[in-house]
Amino acid sequence: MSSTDPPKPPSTTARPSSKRISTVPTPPKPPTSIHPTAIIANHALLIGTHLITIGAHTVIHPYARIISTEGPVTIGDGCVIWEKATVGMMGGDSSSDGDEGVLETKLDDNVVIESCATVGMGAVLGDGCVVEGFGVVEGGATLGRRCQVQAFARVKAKEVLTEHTIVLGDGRRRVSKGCEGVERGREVAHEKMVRDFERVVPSVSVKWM
Amino acid sequence: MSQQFPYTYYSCSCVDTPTSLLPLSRKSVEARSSSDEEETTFDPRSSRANFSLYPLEHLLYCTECHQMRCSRCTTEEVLCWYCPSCLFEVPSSTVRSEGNRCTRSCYNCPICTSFLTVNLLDAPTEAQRDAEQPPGPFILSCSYCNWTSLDIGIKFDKANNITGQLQRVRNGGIIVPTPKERENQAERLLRKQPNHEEEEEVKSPLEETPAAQAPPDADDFFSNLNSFYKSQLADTETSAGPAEFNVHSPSSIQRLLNLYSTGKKTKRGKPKPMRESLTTAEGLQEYSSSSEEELIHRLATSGWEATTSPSQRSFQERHPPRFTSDLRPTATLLRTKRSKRCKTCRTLLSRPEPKVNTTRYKIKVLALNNIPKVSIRSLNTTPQSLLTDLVTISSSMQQKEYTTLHPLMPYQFLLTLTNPLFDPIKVTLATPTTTPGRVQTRVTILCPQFDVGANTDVWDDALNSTSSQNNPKRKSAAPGLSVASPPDNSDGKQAEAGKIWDKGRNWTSVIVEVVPGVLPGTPAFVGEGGEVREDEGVVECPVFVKVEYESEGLGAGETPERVRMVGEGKEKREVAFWCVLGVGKIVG
Amino acid sequence: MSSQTPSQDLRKASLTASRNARPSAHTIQHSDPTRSPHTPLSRSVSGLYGSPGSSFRVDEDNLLIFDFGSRYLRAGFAGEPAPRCEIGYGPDSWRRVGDYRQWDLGCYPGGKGNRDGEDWGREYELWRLLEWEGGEMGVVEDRVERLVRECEGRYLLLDGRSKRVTLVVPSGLPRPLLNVVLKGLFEGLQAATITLMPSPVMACVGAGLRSALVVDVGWFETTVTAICEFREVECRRSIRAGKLLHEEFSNLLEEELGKSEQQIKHQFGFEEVEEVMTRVGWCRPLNPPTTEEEINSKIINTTLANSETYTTLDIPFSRLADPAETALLGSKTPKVDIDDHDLPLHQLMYTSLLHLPIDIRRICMTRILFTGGVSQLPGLKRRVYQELDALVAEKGWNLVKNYGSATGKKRPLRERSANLPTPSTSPLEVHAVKHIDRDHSSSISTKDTPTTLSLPPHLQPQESDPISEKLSRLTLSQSTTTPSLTTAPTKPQICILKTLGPWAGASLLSNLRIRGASSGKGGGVSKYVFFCCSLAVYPQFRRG
Amino acid sequence: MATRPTATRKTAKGEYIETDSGNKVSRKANISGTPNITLGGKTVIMADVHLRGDLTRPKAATPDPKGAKQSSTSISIGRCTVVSTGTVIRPPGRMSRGVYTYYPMKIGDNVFVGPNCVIQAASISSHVHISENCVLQPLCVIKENVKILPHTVVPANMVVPPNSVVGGRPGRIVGEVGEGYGVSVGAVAGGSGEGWVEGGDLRELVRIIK
Repeated sequence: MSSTDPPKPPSTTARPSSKRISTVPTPPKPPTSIHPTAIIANHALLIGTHLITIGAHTVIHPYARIISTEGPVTIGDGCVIWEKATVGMMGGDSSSDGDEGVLETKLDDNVVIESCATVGMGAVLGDGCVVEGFGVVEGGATLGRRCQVQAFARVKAKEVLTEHTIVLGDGRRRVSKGCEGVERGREVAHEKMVRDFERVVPSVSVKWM
Repeated sequence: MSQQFPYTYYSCSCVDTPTSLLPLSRKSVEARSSSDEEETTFDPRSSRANFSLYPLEHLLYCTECHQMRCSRCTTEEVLCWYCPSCLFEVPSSTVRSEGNRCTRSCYNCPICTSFLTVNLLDAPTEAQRDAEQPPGPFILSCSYCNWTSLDIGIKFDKANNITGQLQRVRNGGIIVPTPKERENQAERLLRKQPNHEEEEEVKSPLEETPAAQAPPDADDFFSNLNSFYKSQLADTETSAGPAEFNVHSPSSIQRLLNLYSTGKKTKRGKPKPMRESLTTAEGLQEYSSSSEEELIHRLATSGWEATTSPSQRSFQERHPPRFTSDLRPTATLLRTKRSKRCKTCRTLLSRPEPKVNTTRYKIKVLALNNIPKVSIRSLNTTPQSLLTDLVTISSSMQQKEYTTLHPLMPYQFLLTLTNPLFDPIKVTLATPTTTPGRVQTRVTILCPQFDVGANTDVWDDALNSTSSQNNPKRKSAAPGLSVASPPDNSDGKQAEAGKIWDKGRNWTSVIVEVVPGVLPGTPAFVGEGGEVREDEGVVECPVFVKVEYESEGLGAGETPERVRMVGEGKEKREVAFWCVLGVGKIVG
Repeated sequence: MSSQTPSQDLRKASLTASRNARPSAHTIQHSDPTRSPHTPLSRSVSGLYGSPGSSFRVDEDNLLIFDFGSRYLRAGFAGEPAPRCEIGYGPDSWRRVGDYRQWDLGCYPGGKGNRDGEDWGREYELWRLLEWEGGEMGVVEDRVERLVRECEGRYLLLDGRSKRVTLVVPSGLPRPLLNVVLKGLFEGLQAATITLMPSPVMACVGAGLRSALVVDVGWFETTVTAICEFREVECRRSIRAGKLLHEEFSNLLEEELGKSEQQIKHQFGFEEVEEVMTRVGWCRPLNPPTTEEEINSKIINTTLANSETYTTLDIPFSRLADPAETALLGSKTPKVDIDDHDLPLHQLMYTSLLHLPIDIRRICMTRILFTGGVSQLPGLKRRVYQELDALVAEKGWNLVKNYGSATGKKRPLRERSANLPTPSTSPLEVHAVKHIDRDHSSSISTKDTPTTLSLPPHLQPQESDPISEKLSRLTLSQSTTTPSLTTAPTKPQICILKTLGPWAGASLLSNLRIRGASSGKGGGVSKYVFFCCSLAVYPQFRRG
Repeated sequence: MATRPTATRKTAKGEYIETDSGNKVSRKANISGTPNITLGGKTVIMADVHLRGDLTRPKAATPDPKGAKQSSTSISIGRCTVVSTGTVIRPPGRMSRGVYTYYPMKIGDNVFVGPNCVIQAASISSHVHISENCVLQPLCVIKENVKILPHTVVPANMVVPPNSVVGGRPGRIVGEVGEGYGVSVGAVAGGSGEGWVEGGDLRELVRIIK
């Protein structure tokens, strides 16, 4: 179809895989430090060898995948990682891995990774970033605070976006002036949503500790 | 991929009836190959073909002319106007004056064209939240690209009637007079000085009007000019002020004649010609290089990001701006529901119900129900494989039997004609041995002549559709499910010339053999987004379909029994059309 | 009489066109003679879009204005300041119904393009001039038909009332093309009448003038038309226009891409080039002051937006002014290489002014109008103005370019030539020269001053223009508003005025019901009303 | 009548579990909050489809009558609707009156949802065809007879009127479906193997899914 298709997590391409993941988590548990208030839903998947840090009130939804095989993954407070999203996706761009040995994938506070979005390993997302569905942040990219990667948009490896940058679907960038009123409203909504997950999403975080 | 293979396009018959004012050149004659002269083949690549080819569901059928009708050979009448986003119906009286746009709070983002929502500027406090009418200020904001009306310095005090409020403010929050006020003001100015001797008066009213604060824009000049011309027409009127100026007095018409017919008359034989406009109040604007200088300066300092893209400019309502700070939110364009008539005989072909929310039609005569449906698919696809193509994403694997045709290798496709009519039809297919164009694909229809059974009436279908799989009739009812599946292919069923492949109650399928031609040049240029080249990789076979059947004058809608009973008094009908089968893409 | 030929020709066309017009049109036709002079008194509402005109538009008809450019179609209602839609002829207008490929991923705007190829930007043009000989007429026909339908269905949303169309056409539009357009309007829109208006004259009206020198910097060519009393006196063309500029810009981008350290493989599409051109293209003044140095040093980083290859390209701002230099002003090409068909804008204007009769020249000098998309290029007007000034200062209005060996006897020659009937030197340009001396002493060579002094007194303007006299007399009183016209009638000066453009001009006119002026012409269902454009339209009917 | 995929009689070991009302739910579908999901019957939920029925509006929400009635259901899907593989269907949420609320999503009859879509629409009416890889952002509303082209992003809060074709990123109305949209020839399976057409009656499609 086209090269802009985000690399799909195997669970979407091959049917059985997701089943297997859900029942027998064969891959070894990675070392984790998970905040007690964090929610890791059932069927959420953490794999890799490096440390995975998950902050307070962060929610990992079912079938979301956090991969730390090539480097540690740090997720701040109040982040939301929706189903079928992938954080710490390997490969993607050759330049992103190899040259400097261990690169850390870092999500700051209140980052939202929507369904089917992918964050490459070694990417750094600032406070309040949003990656919409099928959005791709390739490895090693750096996003300032409140950046937004729209659906099907792609941030190339090693790219650096200043804060409030929005990557539109057609690839264009736009730096929004950022209206604090709207943003505050968004923050409030985000916070409420995160809190609300305690009601609806049962956590199995103990399983990973 | 632009289209899903395989696809069928129908060439509307309206290309056969040239209504052109000018003699057609050879080339276009080639393109508009008519159904009567079979020797000229339809060329799907010809530049005109794109304008006469339609998917079947876009075609209507005129039961009077017994022709399919496309959007070109139908006339449309608007039944109702409505806003696509708030789905409000707009009365026809106000449609035009409101600029064919929604006057409620439906606005689109000037940056990304997505839908704008009205938000509170500040997040509401606990107290405000429960209040029914939260206090402003409000802004328009785009959820997709985060554009807000603050970017152009506009806030609203009320959450409703955004249009009214927008009308009053220019970007940056400058209050401007409405066009009406502008007009009145301009007229007042001109009325002040019927003959233009004392000009100093003109300035004074300009000051007091709010427009003075804002630099006049094109609209101001237009209205000034307009009222100037009006006043001129009035002045030519003997001793009639602009107040009681009437166009339909013969003398004024006479004057107009003198003014705008050949200049000789203008020179003599009337008091004075309409003079030129002199002042800004009369719409005269002279160029000042300073404006351009500061424009260039702004361009250099603010840079690329501050300028508008062509698409953004074209999306604006009027006066496309150069800088993003001058963009305006765009009111949503209205849409219409239209009824369609045959252009030649004025028969009503489709008439939707005028209500916005219903999708029902009062009248709808589809080509779908009156001409046989021509469908093609690769012989080695089964419904299951079609299904997996449909419902699973493995983009590389998807539709591989269509998208990876190798040059000079024979492929077999199953061409099926389904008969929507209630009379059996006799079909004759014709196709050029090689497709026109640079890529010469050989096409052979193994059985070009065959019959297709009549469509039975609704009750049979109902029975069929509810019947379970092991119903013996199913084999014929839905061949795709059983017949063409690999087991049947394997049990020695070979495609042979002159024989149909399979037939059911109202459908017959034959084999089409396609030998894709060789692509010119390097294989590289197939995938390369260019339209022409892309289409060159696509194999499209033009097929001429001639359908003959006997039916009553009443046309379709007769059960077969009836037709048989009547026996005589049946009339012979013939429908013929070109269609284009997109069977796949050649790989270099 | 010349104006007969077009009307008859068109009537023939109209009859053929009207054959398949709907019956209701006939009824309109019958009621027409009675209706056209007088008007019912119902006033249509004037709302947000109702401009002042809408209170004047009192009949029940849809008064539509169509302006077919070679790149854009402008359409809207009479009496409105701007067209309702300005549709560009992108590749989308070539597609089949139900072909939505442009909306899928991996389809980039104008992604195709071998720029050296003949078809560079082919699909963005409605027609190639002189193409109507090449037999591609059918395609143009189809596209026009589709365009009209699209703009009616998306923007105009017309109701059942009868439609009267005013069609703004360039004077030189070949007749086959005109026929196609008329057919498209008659059949696609079921128009009752179509009025033809020549675009330069409309530009004049749009500026509130009766005479002007209209410079239309379009896509294919730049036309300079001298209008006097709403009639085209003279028209000259040059291929230095948008297309050339576009090519220059694509060359520029290619070079810059090659320079950029980041090695990007990128094929510039037509739309990308166009975007750069329209966004950041500009034109530098004749002799740039030092203040602009800091501007020139600025870097503009343009975005090559493809969802596949998103890259930014850094171009110094000064570079972005070069294409205009080469394409429009021809400052890079030596004078000897400049041919008659590719005169730089200022020279084109100069020559057409030069060849005008004195009186008309004098009128036109003070009323220069710029229209056409490329004239929006920032700084172009200023530059052309300066160049023209310089030219006049240097050459004066002498038809003789070079006296060759007779240079020594230049003055006597001049004086003698002044006595000749042919307009060689007149006080006009002399005073113009003086005037220029006043403010542009930098750009003027002083060798002309003696000639100005030695002007024989008997060379006073034979015929003085009442209008310019009147208007200058009037404007003397309020010199603040229009300083350009404050010069006494004997001292005209090159002066650029703004116009609202041909479309708005036509909108003004037909809104004021001047459309009905000579509705006697042309029979049949459809009438063509010529608005004093006999001269304008006449040539195109000689062809084909 | 709405039945829940849990109340199923085990058929022969196939990929799909067929309910009494003819719903076919893949064993490999990932469904959470099953009690809050209703399927209209003859509806197909394919493998690897994510139904987030667990995202319900808070019980403590302001007890307006409609809310009280609806509050148990979070996703309701009509008859003969096909949800293809890898699609995520999640009720949209937003702030209302200071509480973060999930709005129950309603999907009509004969809706085809292509593979790998992310659906957060407020409501999707009947006879809608959603092609592959579409993103329907929160609280958009899709009316009848709409076709959504592949890789379309329908922006939040957008209302798509009936009979329109939507495409682009962000999505906009790019055309109208033909009058014949959703009309299948002679109402019986033609030779092409699918007796169904886009936006039409999906019974044929549902039948051949096994």
